[in-house]
Amino acid sequence: MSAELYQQAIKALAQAAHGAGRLPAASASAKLDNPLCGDRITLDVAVEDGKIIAIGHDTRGCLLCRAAASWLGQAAPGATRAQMAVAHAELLALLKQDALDTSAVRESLLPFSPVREHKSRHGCVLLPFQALEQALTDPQAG
Amino acid sequence: MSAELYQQAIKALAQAAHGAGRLPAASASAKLDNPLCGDRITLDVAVEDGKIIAIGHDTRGCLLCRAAASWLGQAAPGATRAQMAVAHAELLALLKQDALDTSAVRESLLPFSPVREHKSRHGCVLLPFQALEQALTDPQAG
Amino acid sequence: MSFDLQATRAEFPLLALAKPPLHYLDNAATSQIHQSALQAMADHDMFRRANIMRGTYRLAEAATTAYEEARARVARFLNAFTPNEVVFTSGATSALNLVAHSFGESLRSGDEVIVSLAEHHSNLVPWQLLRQRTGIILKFLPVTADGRIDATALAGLATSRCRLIAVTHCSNVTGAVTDIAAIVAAARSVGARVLVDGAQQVQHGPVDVQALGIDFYAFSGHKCYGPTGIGVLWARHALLDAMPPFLAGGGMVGEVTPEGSTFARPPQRFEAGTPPIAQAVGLGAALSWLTTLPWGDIRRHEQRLLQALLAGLARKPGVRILGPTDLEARHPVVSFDIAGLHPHDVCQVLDRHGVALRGGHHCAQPLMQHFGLDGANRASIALYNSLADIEALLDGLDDVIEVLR
Amino acid sequence: MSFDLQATRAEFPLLALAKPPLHYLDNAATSQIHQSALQAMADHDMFRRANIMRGTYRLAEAATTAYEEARARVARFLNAFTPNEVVFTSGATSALNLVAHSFGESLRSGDEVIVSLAEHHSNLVPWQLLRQRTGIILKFLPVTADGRIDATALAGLATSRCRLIAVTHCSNVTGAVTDIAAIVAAARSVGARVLVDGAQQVQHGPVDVQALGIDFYAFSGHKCYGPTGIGVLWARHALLDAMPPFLAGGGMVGEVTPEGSTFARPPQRFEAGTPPIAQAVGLGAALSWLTTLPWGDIRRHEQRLLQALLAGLARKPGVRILGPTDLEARHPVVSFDIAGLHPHDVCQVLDRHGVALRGGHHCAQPLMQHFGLDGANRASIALYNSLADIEALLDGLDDVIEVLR
Ligand SMILES: Cc1ncc(COP(=O)(O)O)c(C=O)c1O
Ligand SMILES: Cc1ncc(COP(=O)(O)O)c(C=O)c1O
Repeated sequence: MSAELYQQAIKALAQAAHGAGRLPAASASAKLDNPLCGDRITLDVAVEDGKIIAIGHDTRGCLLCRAAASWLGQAAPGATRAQMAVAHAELLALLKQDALDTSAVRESLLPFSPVREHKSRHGCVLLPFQALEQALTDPQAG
Repeated sequence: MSAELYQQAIKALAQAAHGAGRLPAASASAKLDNPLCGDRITLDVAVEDGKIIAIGHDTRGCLLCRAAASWLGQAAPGATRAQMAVAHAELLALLKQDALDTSAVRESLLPFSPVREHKSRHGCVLLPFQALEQALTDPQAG
Repeated sequence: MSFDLQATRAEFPLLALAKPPLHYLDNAATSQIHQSALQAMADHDMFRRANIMRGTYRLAEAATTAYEEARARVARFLNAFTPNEVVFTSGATSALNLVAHSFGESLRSGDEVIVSLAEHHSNLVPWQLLRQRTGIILKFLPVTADGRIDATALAGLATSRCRLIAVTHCSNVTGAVTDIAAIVAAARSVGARVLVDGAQQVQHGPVDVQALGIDFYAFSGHKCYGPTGIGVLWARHALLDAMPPFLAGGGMVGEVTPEGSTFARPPQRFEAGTPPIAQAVGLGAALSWLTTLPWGDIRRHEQRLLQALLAGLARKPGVRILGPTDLEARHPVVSFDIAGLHPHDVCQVLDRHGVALRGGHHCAQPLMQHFGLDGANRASIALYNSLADIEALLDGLDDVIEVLR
Repeated sequence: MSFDLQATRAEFPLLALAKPPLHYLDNAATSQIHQSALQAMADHDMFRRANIMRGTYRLAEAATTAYEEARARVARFLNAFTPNEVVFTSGATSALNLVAHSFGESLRSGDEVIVSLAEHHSNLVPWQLLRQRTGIILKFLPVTADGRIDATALAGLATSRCRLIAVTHCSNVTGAVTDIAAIVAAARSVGARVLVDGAQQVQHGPVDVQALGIDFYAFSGHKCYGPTGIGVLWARHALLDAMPPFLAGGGMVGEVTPEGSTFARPPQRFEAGTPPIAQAVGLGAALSWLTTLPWGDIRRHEQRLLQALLAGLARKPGVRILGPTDLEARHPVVSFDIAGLHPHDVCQVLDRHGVALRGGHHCAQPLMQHFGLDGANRASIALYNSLADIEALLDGLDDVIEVLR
């Protein structure tokens, strides 16, 4: 079970660290931490005409958290807010739905599915998505 | 067991209420309550040449507490401090010694011996004795 | 499902094991514990014991899940909006102190808090201490001759400076149930919050905090067939979220540096340190059991016993019942005085008959003063009591009078 | 009597029942519960459950006696002057908050409290909140490079305005045992009081508060083989007697009127409301059991495991041990970092090997900052651990490095 948790796809995502580093020209930022485990992310986003054009993040967290941030760094640029909200919903479904149903979840998120079984780690994966959502809806000064 | 607790001698003592009522010419007073059960006593004592010449008390308490106050009302006048300290020690021995040994306890206190078995009531019987001790050693303004 | 008294009694180990049989009528002080709570605690300690929240190994996850499931069970019992409104405390008293400190910190000198004259000391003395700390004005809602909280008096009492009205849901002396709707209406008209002390209510069935329309609710596990060492503060989440922390320590912080700390959101903000984990799990089990019971039947059963008790007491010479003598808006808690007999002596003699009754001021001295007494005898009935318990008490009282007079 | 590891393990239901076997090395977070505590609590709830202090019936007397006997057992475990110095709380955190509020109330703006940089948040954040309330000056006792509290620094730190020095007895991160004698000497020279947080000490044997010469001692039941939901504050009686109440409610008052209240003497003054009765009884049983153990043998056993752990870790690539790496003045708590691997990932993979380890900041963020880390892995050993547990951890770490790199 845990072996799958740290499957190659996740390790590669974390390693790649897409979007790592702060964004100098951010239109919005959010800083979020998980007080229960100490993971912390500062996420910047640049939005133009309702579209995310760039994303940057400074992530201090576990492999799962870094993989999730990296996923965003790859997927968010070019996407609309609505599209990212849907991605967040897919991830939530993947982790929290009573029964695992991957039919509605995009393939690139599936490597996160073993996290389902580890409730204490859900927060790690969700934190970057929550930070993006907060930056888009309730931005703080970067 | 409880039947003995309320034997005739105790009921008679409480009924008699020796020394009931405040003492106008008190040389010392003490007010004590048992916060655990709400019993309250205000005890006045008049001392001359190291001898208790009179005692008065206002006792709001259970039958056992009133019997003990009444016992003091009867026994204290004419006694010295030391004599009353000994009586207090006898009562403590009667209630708290590991094994019941009445050989060192004056007969008039023996009706209190069934209280031994009822820890929650020890305070009721001891309260008047503690008030007398306090009045004699650490008197408050009456 | 209908209520099976004998089967239910058998689910309470102490009642089932007591020899000679015990007529336990001190349920307002503490109820006996239901086997589901005992079992849940033992199971937790034997199979899932670990500290919660921060562990990633399976045992710690299982412990965290059990603790949060207990929170969800409390939320269901209270019909809370969300489990995040449920703060575990060590008891009703600590829940009430939490509000007096955390909510109390927002009050200023001259602000008013109203409590009733029928409050348990646990919902009175914390406000007196707050008065000392901050200079609030503490006002007292009077009670009627039979000890009911007189909500109509709020009209003249609550001003625009009133910030909180804190009343008991059910009196631990008289069993009278407070007219919460009237309190809430008066509070809303001046913009005050409403705190309800549910310590004596929860053993008589699930509560609906949303329907009550209140802001804070507090109770203890040990009075509703659950363990000692656990209690609950429920509050609207927005209120909790605006409140500063009270106790501080592990588990309730965000970032900590020597210079200062940030705090977690509720409920964690108010659960400093390792919480009573096994006890929360035990309470969750007791409340889940309570939630499934046929409360219509149980209320009828409790009322039948209450009626027998009130009628029997009324026939005894020198007995004065404190509080309402009818069956309206009340629970089966009955305090009474026997002319000339001190409650401790009365209860002592009743013990010989296997009847467990409490005598004293019941931590409600202002209400006792209202009745002109230092203390009283109190019989308090739980769902597992039977007519035999009532009869043993009434028979015992005849002996009491004989022995003590 | 000599120490029989297998027999002792069998007295811990969770260890005995776990399938597959559990290598439980998170004892600094919570220890497993000894069967004597479980049994004592179940017995209490099944045979002696009643509220304490005010009941005159036999069941209530038995409950009160059991509760006070538990207090006496704690007093013996701590070598207190009298049981009246023992206050039951809901845990170490609430004990520490009690001092910060009640003793803290006597402090004035400009008075100093000194804590160390190695404190658990529970002995830090309450003082930060006191600083907010009253304007005390909070000073920090530095730690040496390997994380030991540097008592020598007190010479330059403690002034005549210093009122309290509050330090941990044993670090929950490094296992380092504080030189309490040096702290006490420095405190006495400026007239300050000494509070010792014993949360990580008590699982390693009885404590002698008289020999330590301190003023306050705090610990939790769940870390010394007892139940959750219970803790202890010990303090010199004269100090307690001079302190105002903290939590208010039933059981801690004398006379209560609407105008104001008087308070009972310690320990009752600090035990508002119904205390964790069954949990106190459970703690008493656990401490009585601890008191009888052959501590010389157990210390040798713990040191043997510690030595094996330290040596094994030192051989792993990229592993950095935080805190002392020798066996002097320390308990078997070892935190370590593995270069490039996050503790949560490490502990997650170890769980597959049946090894329960904790990763994170361990509620000691300032100490983590000192080490330049956000978090670390921590292995903490209790008397029931075996060499097999240490080997499982060391083997597991090889897999960790393989899986995560
Ligand atoms: C009405 C009421 N409020 C509060 C309390 C305090 O509950 P606890 O002692 O469990 O904290 C009680 C219990 O005696 C009570 O009856
Ligand atoms: C050194 C130290 N102090 C205090 C505490 C707080 O103990 P509790 O969470 O049981 O209140 C802990 C436990 O984590 C600790 O390790």
